[in-house]
Amino acid sequence: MFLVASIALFIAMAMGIARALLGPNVYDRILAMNSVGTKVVLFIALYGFITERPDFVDLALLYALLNTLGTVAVLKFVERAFPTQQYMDGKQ
Amino acid sequence: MTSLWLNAVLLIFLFIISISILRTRKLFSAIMLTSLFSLLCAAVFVGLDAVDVAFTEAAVGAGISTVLMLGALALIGSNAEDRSHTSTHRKAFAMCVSLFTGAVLLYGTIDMPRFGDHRAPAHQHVAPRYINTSPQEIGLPNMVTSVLASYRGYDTMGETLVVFTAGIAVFGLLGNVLKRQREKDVLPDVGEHDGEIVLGIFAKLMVAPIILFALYVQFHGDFGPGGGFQAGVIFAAALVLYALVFSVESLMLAVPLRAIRILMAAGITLYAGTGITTMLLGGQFLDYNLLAHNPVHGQHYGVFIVELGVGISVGAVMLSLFYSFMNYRPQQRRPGK
Amino acid sequence: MAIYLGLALDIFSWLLLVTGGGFVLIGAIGLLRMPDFYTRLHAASIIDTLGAWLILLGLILQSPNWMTALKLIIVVALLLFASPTTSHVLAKAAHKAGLKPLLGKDAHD
Amino acid sequence: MQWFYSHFNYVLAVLLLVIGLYTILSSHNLFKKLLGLSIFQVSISLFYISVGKVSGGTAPILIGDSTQGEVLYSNPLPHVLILTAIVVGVATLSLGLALLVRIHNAYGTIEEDEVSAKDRNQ
Amino acid sequence: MSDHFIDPFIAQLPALQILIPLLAAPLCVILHHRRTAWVLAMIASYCSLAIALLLLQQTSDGTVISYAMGNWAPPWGIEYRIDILSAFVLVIVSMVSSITLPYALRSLEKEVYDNKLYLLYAGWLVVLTGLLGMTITGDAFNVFVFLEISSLASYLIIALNRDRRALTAAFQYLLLGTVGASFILLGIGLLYQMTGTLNMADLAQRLPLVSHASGVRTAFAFLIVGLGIKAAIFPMHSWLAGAYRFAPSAVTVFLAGSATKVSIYLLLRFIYSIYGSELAFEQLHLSSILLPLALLSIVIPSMVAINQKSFKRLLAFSSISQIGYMVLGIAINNQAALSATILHLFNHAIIKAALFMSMGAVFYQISGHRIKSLAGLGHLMPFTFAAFILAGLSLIGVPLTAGFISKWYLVIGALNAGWWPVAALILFSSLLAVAYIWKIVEAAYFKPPLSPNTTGAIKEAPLSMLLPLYLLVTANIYFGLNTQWSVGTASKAAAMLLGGGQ
Repeated sequence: MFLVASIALFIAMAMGIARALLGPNVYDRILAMNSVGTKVVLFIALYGFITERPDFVDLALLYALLNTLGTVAVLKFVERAFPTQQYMDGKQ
Repeated sequence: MTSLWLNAVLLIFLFIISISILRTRKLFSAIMLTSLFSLLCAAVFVGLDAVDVAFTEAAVGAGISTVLMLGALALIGSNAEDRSHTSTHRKAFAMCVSLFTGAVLLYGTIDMPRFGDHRAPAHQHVAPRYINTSPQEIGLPNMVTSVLASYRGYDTMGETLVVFTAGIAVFGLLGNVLKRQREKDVLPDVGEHDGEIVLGIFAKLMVAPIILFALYVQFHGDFGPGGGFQAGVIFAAALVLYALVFSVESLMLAVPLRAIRILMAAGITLYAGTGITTMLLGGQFLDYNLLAHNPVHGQHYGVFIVELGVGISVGAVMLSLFYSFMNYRPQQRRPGK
Repeated sequence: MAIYLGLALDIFSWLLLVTGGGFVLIGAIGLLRMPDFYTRLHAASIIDTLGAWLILLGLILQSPNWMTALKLIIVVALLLFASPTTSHVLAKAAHKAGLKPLLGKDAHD
Repeated sequence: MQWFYSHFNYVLAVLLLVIGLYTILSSHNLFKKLLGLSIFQVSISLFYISVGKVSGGTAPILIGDSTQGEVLYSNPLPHVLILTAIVVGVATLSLGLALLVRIHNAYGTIEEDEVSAKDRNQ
Repeated sequence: MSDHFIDPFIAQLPALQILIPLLAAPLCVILHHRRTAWVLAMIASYCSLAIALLLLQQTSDGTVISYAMGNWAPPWGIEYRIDILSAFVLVIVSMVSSITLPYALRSLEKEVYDNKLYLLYAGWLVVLTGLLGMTITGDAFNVFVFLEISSLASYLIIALNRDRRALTAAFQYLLLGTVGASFILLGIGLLYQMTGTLNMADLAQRLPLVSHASGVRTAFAFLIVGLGIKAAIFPMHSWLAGAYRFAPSAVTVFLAGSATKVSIYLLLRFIYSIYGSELAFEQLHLSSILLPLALLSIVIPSMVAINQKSFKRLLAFSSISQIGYMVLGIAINNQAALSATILHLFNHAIIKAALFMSMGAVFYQISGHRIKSLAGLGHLMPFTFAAFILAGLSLIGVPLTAGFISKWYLVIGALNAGWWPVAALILFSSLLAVAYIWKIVEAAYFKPPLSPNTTGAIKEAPLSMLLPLYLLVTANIYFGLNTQWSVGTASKAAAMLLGGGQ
């Protein structure tokens, strides 16, 4: 059952990565990155249960924290760096 | 078996992302992808039972490296692109060299024991002692911590020295932050900016729990995944979050650069000092057995102090890196040299 | 009695895991297929977060000890705070930078 | 084919190594070179960690107070080595970024060929 | 003092060798004062030199000192393993640092911003720690750690020069150096995979059992290439010219005298002590790879050196060609040639340090490194250029100088192996050395000064720079006349390596 959820997560991850690669603007990439990050958090929590070592949830906690921090850092950067209309970085 | 399949899928993700890092021109996007790359890489490490490594890779790759790369990108122009028009000549050369290297390495893996084989020589000779007797000898459940801080504690001292070197190097390269701070005597504008209320409250809420978590990682590293390095990074990350949302200056009031410089050196000194203490007690360098009457207790104390030293150094260096990148102001370009 | 309770707990948590996985999947499809950034943000933030909660809830019911359950609860709480904050800030940053949502006729293309 | 399945991790590590090395060698952009260097180093980490994996094993943290020999643990030594290597990697990256910023400040560009052109004209 | 005190102290010497410079570095940063930092660096460096000499004295009768870190017996813990070869290299490294530091005081004050000097000395100490650590250790992975320590710190001390080109030079060095170190890491990983150990002595015992495995061969290739990059062997040398040219003069002296030497030492270690000469030369045909590399390394950089416009770059290329001699000694692989390699580690350190020092003294006065601007300086800075000529003679290999001795052994080794064309090539390359040394001498003595009013201000270099320079020049002549110590040590070390002994 854990496995079913993991497979769902993996497919979701693949879609998130696709979005990160496609863009087309920086916000999409940030969103995709954040979303894949959440899925990695879930996967790690699940993986602990799959391998019967659920005490590694610490790791998921750390990921969740850093994922948030990373997103905030990126947003702060974007806010300062691309004030207007410069966010396009791919083919629309 | 299923975990191996999951692992293989993650590896293929990694491969795809690395190709697109190579092909992306916009540096900002490349950095995003690199961050994603480390995050997934950490997931791979979890799948390969390397929880401590995954911990570090997450803290380093998704945390500190991303912040530093963005900081550097902000200084060289956020819209910077990879404008290189590599000649086919050079591409061919690069392709030959890298493919040749890959081929040589692949040749080297031919005779390797199959992946995960427990009879592989790597698992037969030195490692069994770490697995079988370290819980008795060191008294810690986390074998990685035992090996890291005791059996190969000297390597870890080297690692701390590497971090320290990076700290002083960036300090030295990115200008004289210290002087400017004194000159400007800045008063921080701590008030929430327009519309930053949500983020501001979030940051204020989060900083203390993250620091708490850092302490947990520092002191629980003997039992679960974690340790000094990871704790130092997380500690720094909490403060970096605060500085990002509010201002670097307000953080610099709380943790001045002078303190950072001294802490950076203090951590490595604490590590080496532990070793010197054991030498003065008549033993070898870093022989923690002598720190208490009971050798196992001695090991406990030793690992504890040493990890603390690593934590202090790493936290201070990470903050100093952050300060250096945030405070660097390009100097006037002088003609010629 | 205890056996039945355990079984019920198991079934319930599996149910949570599967629905959670389903929601995550739907969110991801939305992230990939929606036409513009703001709609994608909807898909990714709201549905995803629900999916994440369900999965974590399912795991909490399966935890062998209190410590693990507590840590999982902290993760849930963290997501509770972090995910709306990031989506809010992301949307605001995009809006401030002048990224326009697709409206009217374009949206139906 | 059997070999490929049983060495899949190594093959992927080699592929990542090739991509990283290719990025370092082919790109003129110094930032891109650093990113290539990161990939290159990660591939080596992956290689080491794959060496340490024992199938059916679990993370090398003692489970409860179980007696020895019952549980199969993965090899902790490569993990320790790679912890050090990752730290070295981030130290190198930060130093490289600092140099990059200074180069940009001094030359106004981070394209290798433009930098050397400016040096030659000097 | 009683033995009660002395004996434990002697037993702790190996650890102190590393610890003193290691602890002095953070102390420099805490104290944050440039003169204090210099004093600390001096103290630490001379202490290391004293310890290294004591260790050499202990090992000169063939004893091997083993020091187990944390009292964990090898191969579980990390071990220091000091034999006559490593002690010799320890002496070389700490000696170069100790002689250069007094010279560095004035030179660096001119070339580096004042407020960065304390960081430079801290970096210098870290480089010293790293180089000593690589030499002293008996653990393969530990080599990588200390290699990275010394490399990171050397990127820093190179980039601290005011010249902006130092930045790009440091960046190139960083890229190549990291790739090289990563190759070494991969090689060590492959060795670990095949044997399950990281301890060098243990590896040496276990490798022959798996010598047929492809992983062992691949590991060898990666180790040789990685160390080749670090040692700047010919096709992998591109970082060296920039790094030596744009580093602050004193840093160039230090690095030229020590960093590449340690890489060559590691090459010797990995080839002879870990793989063993039988496996390396008979099964893996090392000679047929190293010989062409060495010959190209000797000839091509020498020719490139002749065409240089910058005297620092000229000397850098000369360094690459000298490294070729050391590799050639390994390729020939007999007692005389290997002694020549080990001897040349020492001799080249004192030769190149003296040459770079004299040119650094010139740079101190004229603030430029174009050969053209040397015109007429021979008369204005007579002592500096006299020293340059003497050291240059030693580089060429004129009899009665140190350089002659190593070349003599190398030629004997080549002839013993029956490779007389190689011997002829060594003689030919000496002519090339004459040509590029002459280029500087000609500019300094035979050209009129560029313009009288600019040269009027140029004086002889300060005494604190001349004294270390003359110390090295004297050493060049002394070790050309009295070869008992240097040749004795080198040939003992060579015999030990060829004997397959650890």
